[in-house]
Amino acid sequence: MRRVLPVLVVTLAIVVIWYVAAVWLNSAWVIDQAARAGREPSFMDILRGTMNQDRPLLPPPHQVLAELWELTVEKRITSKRSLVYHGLVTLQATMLGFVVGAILGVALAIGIVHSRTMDLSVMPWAIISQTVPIVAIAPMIIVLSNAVGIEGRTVPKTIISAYLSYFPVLVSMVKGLRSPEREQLDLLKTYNASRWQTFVKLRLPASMPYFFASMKVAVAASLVGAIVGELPTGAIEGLGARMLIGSQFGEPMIMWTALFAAAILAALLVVAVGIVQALAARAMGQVAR
Amino acid sequence: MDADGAAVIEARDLDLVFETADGPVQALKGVSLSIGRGEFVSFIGPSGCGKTTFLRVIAALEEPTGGTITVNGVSPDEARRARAYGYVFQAAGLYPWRTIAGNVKLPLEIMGYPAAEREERVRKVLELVELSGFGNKYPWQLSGGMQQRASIARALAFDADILLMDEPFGALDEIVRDHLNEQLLSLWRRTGKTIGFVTHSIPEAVYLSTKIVVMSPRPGRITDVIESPLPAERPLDIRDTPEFLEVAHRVREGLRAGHAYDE
Amino acid sequence: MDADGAAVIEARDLDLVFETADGPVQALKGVSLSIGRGEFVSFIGPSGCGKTTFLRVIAALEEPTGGTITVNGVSPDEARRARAYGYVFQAAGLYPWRTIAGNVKLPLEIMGYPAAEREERVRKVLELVELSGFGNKYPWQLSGGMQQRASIARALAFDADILLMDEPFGALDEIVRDHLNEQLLSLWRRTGKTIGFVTHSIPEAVYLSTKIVVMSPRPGRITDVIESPLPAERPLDIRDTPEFLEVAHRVREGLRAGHAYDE
Amino acid sequence: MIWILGSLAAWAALWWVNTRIAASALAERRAGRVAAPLIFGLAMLIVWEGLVRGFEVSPVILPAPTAIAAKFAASLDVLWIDFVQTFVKGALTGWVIGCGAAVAVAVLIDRSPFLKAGLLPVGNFVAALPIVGIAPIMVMWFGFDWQSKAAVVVVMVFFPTLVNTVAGLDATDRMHRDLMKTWNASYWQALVKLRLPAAMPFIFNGLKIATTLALIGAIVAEFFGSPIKGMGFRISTEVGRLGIDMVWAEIAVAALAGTSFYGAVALAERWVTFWHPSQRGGR
Amino acid sequence: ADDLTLQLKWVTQAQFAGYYVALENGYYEEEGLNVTIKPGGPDIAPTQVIAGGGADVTVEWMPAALAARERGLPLVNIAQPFKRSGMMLTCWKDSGIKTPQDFRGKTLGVWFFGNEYPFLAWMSQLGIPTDGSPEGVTVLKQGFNVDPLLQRQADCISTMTYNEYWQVIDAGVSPDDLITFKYEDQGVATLEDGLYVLEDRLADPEFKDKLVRFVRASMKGWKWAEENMDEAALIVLEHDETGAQTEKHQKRMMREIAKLTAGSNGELDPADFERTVATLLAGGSDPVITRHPGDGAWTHEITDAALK
Ligand SMILES: Nc1ncnc2c1ncn2[C@@H]1O[C@H](COP(=O)(O)OP(=O)(O)OP(=O)(O)O)[C@@H](O)[C@H]1O
Ligand SMILES: Nc1ncnc2c1ncn2[C@@H]1O[C@H](COP(=O)(O)OP(=O)(O)OP(=O)(O)O)[C@@H](O)[C@H]1O
Ligand SMILES: Cc1ncc(C[n+]2csc(CCO)c2C)c(N)n1
Ligand SMILES: [Mg+2]
Ligand SMILES: [Mg+2]
Repeated sequence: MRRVLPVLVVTLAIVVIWYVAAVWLNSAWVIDQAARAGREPSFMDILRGTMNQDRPLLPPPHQVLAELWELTVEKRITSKRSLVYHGLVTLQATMLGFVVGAILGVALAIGIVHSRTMDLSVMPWAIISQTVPIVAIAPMIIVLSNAVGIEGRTVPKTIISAYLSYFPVLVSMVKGLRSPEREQLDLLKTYNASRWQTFVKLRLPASMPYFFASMKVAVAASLVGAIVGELPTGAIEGLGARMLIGSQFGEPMIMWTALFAAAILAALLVVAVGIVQALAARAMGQVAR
Repeated sequence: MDADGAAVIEARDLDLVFETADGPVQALKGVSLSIGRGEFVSFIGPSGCGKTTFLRVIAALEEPTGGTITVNGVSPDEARRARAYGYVFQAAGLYPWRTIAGNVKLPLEIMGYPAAEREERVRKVLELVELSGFGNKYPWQLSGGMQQRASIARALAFDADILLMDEPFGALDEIVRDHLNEQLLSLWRRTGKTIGFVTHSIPEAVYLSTKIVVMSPRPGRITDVIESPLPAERPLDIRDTPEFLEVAHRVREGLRAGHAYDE
Repeated sequence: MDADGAAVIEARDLDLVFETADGPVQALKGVSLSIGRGEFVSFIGPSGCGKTTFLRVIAALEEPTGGTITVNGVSPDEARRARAYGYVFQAAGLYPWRTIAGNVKLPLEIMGYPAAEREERVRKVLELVELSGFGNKYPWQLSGGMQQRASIARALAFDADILLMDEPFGALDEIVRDHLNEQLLSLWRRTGKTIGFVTHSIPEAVYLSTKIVVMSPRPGRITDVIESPLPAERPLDIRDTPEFLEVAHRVREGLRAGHAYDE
Repeated sequence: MIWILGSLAAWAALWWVNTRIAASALAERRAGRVAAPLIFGLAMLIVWEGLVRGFEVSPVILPAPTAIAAKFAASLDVLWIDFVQTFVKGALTGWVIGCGAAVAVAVLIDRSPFLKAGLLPVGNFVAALPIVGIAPIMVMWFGFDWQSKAAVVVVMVFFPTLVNTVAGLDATDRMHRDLMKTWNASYWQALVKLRLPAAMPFIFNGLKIATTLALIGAIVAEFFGSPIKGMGFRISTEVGRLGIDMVWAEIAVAALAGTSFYGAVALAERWVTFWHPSQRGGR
Repeated sequence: ADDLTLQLKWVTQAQFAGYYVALENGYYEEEGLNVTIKPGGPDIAPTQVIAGGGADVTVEWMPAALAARERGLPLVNIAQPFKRSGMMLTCWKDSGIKTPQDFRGKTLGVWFFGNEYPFLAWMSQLGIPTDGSPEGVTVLKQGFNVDPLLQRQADCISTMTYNEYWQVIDAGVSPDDLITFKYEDQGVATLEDGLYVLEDRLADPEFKDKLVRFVRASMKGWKWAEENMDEAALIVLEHDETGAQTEKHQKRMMREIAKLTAGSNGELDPADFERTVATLLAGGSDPVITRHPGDGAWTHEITDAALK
């Protein structure tokens, strides 16, 4: 209860702000409509008119929730409109991309920490890789994987998702793996510990706070990657496709529900990482302060 | 005394300069010293005179900027790779994510001791430093002195030829300290290890050592090397004998001189 | 001796139990102690007996699980908020992103001393601990003993009523230690501060204190409280007088008893 | 075939040069630190050129670096206009606002355990809204010009910076905190003198990750509506026109700008967190 | 059966009804073809897909195809099911726009991604600069939907007669509030939705034979769709994997599309080709294509054989 109450209060506050914003943003349309019909809308008209528009600038919470409920609970999972189905499609790509990205990020960080050559030459290019707008090359990735003979959307989506998520892991892990104090390193030096041993026994455990902070960012980035990867693939399945379809066909509610489904998914993933982090911290003897 | 004469550590004309943002700091200057196999050498000197630095040079943790040093006839780094050193750092430096037993076990894991022997050694050595019940605790759950004892245990858990100890007993009370002094002496006699030992306690230095090295600061130099006339067998009450007091006096004079030089 | 009698710290029946993963640890049990204004109280006892814990309770860093304690008639936390404490921790605990001078200056900034006075105090107190040239160095550029002196300087830089020092001189050589002992005594006489002082050195405890508290471990209890018969004015060679040796003897016996109890 | 083998050989040779640089004293000096990545990049370009020529890849799929360079040189004026629009106005503004807000919010919610318990989970939720979903909405709200791009960037950089800052504010040493307590430092004093400095390595982590996100965000947001300038606009338009060489010229600008931006933040980090073991050269 | 892949220019909708009808009614099968239809989307450049070997035939607009040809991707028009252009600008009436000359000083939404060529050609014919100056127009790169108009971020936006225009209407705007400018009526119409292949592949007689059968079946599909509009719309809906299209919208779209395909038997009219080229060449300072692409850009070989 003590943990739920604050969340409830904050959520409530946000909902209130949201309603106010919805009325404010959506009212323009109501007024415009009325003006074209030659009427002067009353405040109540505006209020009513903003609560359930087909194409709202900002749909009020109840509208999003109702739609979400309909698309998740009331639809069969196998339905093309079921958000659970689309969510699972996206989740699969996210998890694949996240795993690949995390492994790649950690592996590169290990390389960079252990090899001066890698440090000097790879790091700048890892940065550059992130400045390449992924959406620009996503179509190329698909065209190329097509040309190479890879059918299906999973591989390109995984690539894009991993591409976005490896970087936060890399940056944090380089820092984390370098965070042991001199004395801690020297101790292992006197044991003539191998690089591998130094890594496993010291650098890795010392990097854990950085690791988990980056995992939370990376899992969110993976999701974004999966969604971006769903755009140029014919926009058929996945939450990204839903957003696009909603945007394309002028159906904001599809877009908003997909957006929310994605955010809920992201929040769940971040929470999951948080739980793993808490478990790991307990296993490593750190208590929550 | 117990030394068989062969030089294990041979330093000649060592210089070490640290480059810092506001100019160089000369931590060691023209340090020459020869330590024979099985010797127990204490280093004593004012704070900041370079004792830690010298120990670090021996253990290949610091590269001297001048002079030469050999350990077992090879470079310190080669000796390090042959796992010649056990090192007790001035700060306990326990890994916070490992229990006390886990910390003591660490070098054993690294050096590939079999699992059963590891447990046995950890048990024994924790008993030696009187931490038997605390194997499952984490470092921050121990008092300062207990942490330091854990770090001593960690260095004693495996069999290194050369034991380098940087103020290991600084945070211990007299009784435990006396006890550990005796334990260390008997371990040294039993194993014939070569020991380099930094301390600020003159009686401790005299009681333990076959050779006492007095250093003075800025730049860190050796001002006196005293060969102890005391016998190998040393009961605690040897500390009241005139020989003992005489050596202690000489050390104190050397120390005072260093300070005078400083100020 | 110098105490004017009014109790500054009044502990009654303090208990403190740490809950750890493998069961509770009783760090303090039934500790009652009264410390008068201007007293210099030393705590001595085997490693792990609860000295640090008791000091932390006084400074409101730890909440006792039983008993009562007042400082200046109020709760330790209120006293803390009135900035009654200067605390020297067992480990130096310098902030790595500040120079030595910056570290010493830190409490002054926090307590809002004017800038000019800050500089002056930093200069003076660094001189006191013999670190004059090192104000611009960073902590990792100093030796262990120098770091500890810096942390002492930090606690002395501002005017706290109550000075709590946890083995402040543990990593210092005899000469500096003697020097700082004298300095501390004169500061205490001059300012009338109340001082709580943890040490493992019996002579140091006897030399400095008006009252010596002997503790014994598991569970941490007070086994003896010795009022020193020595005069307020104490030259260094008071340490050779029979009164001094007698007190030292009594402390040593108390300590030994604690250990016997333990093993 | 010759092109392919030749390029791979060139790669091997340049990698060897880099290994030598890394091993030599040069690695500690600026010259080495600049040369090594350049050589690495050169090697990559040579391999790219070789492979494109060797496999005769169509220029509308992947142009050769030389072709891109030629296009780059010929389009400097357009590239500059796009750079100002997207990087300076969109990315930079958004980065400053987003990171500033994230640090501020981290500090704010950190002060109140109640807010922390309430806002952090909700913040995760809000800030994890995917960019492609937000971009159309921001265009809807803030119009077609750079303001909507900056808004997307704000949302994108917020979360990484927040997470890292919160982690950093928790990363203080027990003794350091206790010291502050004994001095009865006020909340703000402890924050400014202890927790923020201690958090800096973490915050800079977030800031560095945010630099690249900011650029991606500003560019991608332009795909969802923009005036007829900007890097994202140019990229999306030229892809449709098969002007792939221009697309890569823009990507090159993005890479240059992004790397300089990242480098600037990394320099600031070196300067601010010089005391952290990872910056003390004590590898 | 012979495999063949068709890349569409946009998502599954009645705009491509003919191909879906041919697939559903088995016309391709009758010709011994196994056709895969790949829907397009906002990020998919059909020209790039075909260049990468992801498709054999693509549906593309002629301006984009000719521009690609000039950039070294030799696309050839093999058939032209669309006779007329469906592109137009849709404006708010209350913005005061009555003739194209009134665009000056206004904000116009335009599709880019290779679809901007007809607009640029038109503006340069009108002599209206597109740089945002007071006597010129401010151009926005319009996204995938009609929001810029509804939110009044633009005075006019690009719409297709069969699609976006109706999205505006569906949003509750009365046709009376709008004024539209069809490219067709302005004399700047360019050919839309033709079938294109890579030139070098035409050297292969086997491939050519496949194309002949493909075009024949496709045109059969188109003609069926024109006659059975509601059924055709339902077939399209059947193939819409997104489930986002509505029956009402697709049926309406089919009716509008039928107006555009009417009058084409699939054969490209060289006069239409020349008109398109002329429009594009007139692009003023920034012409879409710089020189006449020559007659290699189209061929009647396939349609001749298919429509025999
Ligand atoms: N945070 C903690 N959690 C659990 N146990 C603790 C904690 N802190 C201290 N202890 C335990 O409390 C006891 C007393 O510790 P304390 O630090 O007070 O000893 P000390 O007298 O200062 O010893 P030393 O002279 O070695 O510093 C020890 O047994 C220690 O293990
Ligand atoms: N990493 C470093 N960078 C710069 N100067 C250093 C560094 N390490 C040590 N020094 C300087 O070298 C000198 C010797 O330091 P060292 O740690 O060897 O002293 P010490 O004899 O061990 O002193 P203590 O008894 O206080 O531990 C000191 O003046 C110190 O400031
Ligand atoms: C990003 C993007 N925007 C517009 C079009 C133009 N377009 C080509 S076909 C078609 C069908 C009409 O619904 C439309 C709108 C495009 N291809 N890509
Ligand atoms: Mg030292
Ligand atoms: Mg203690």
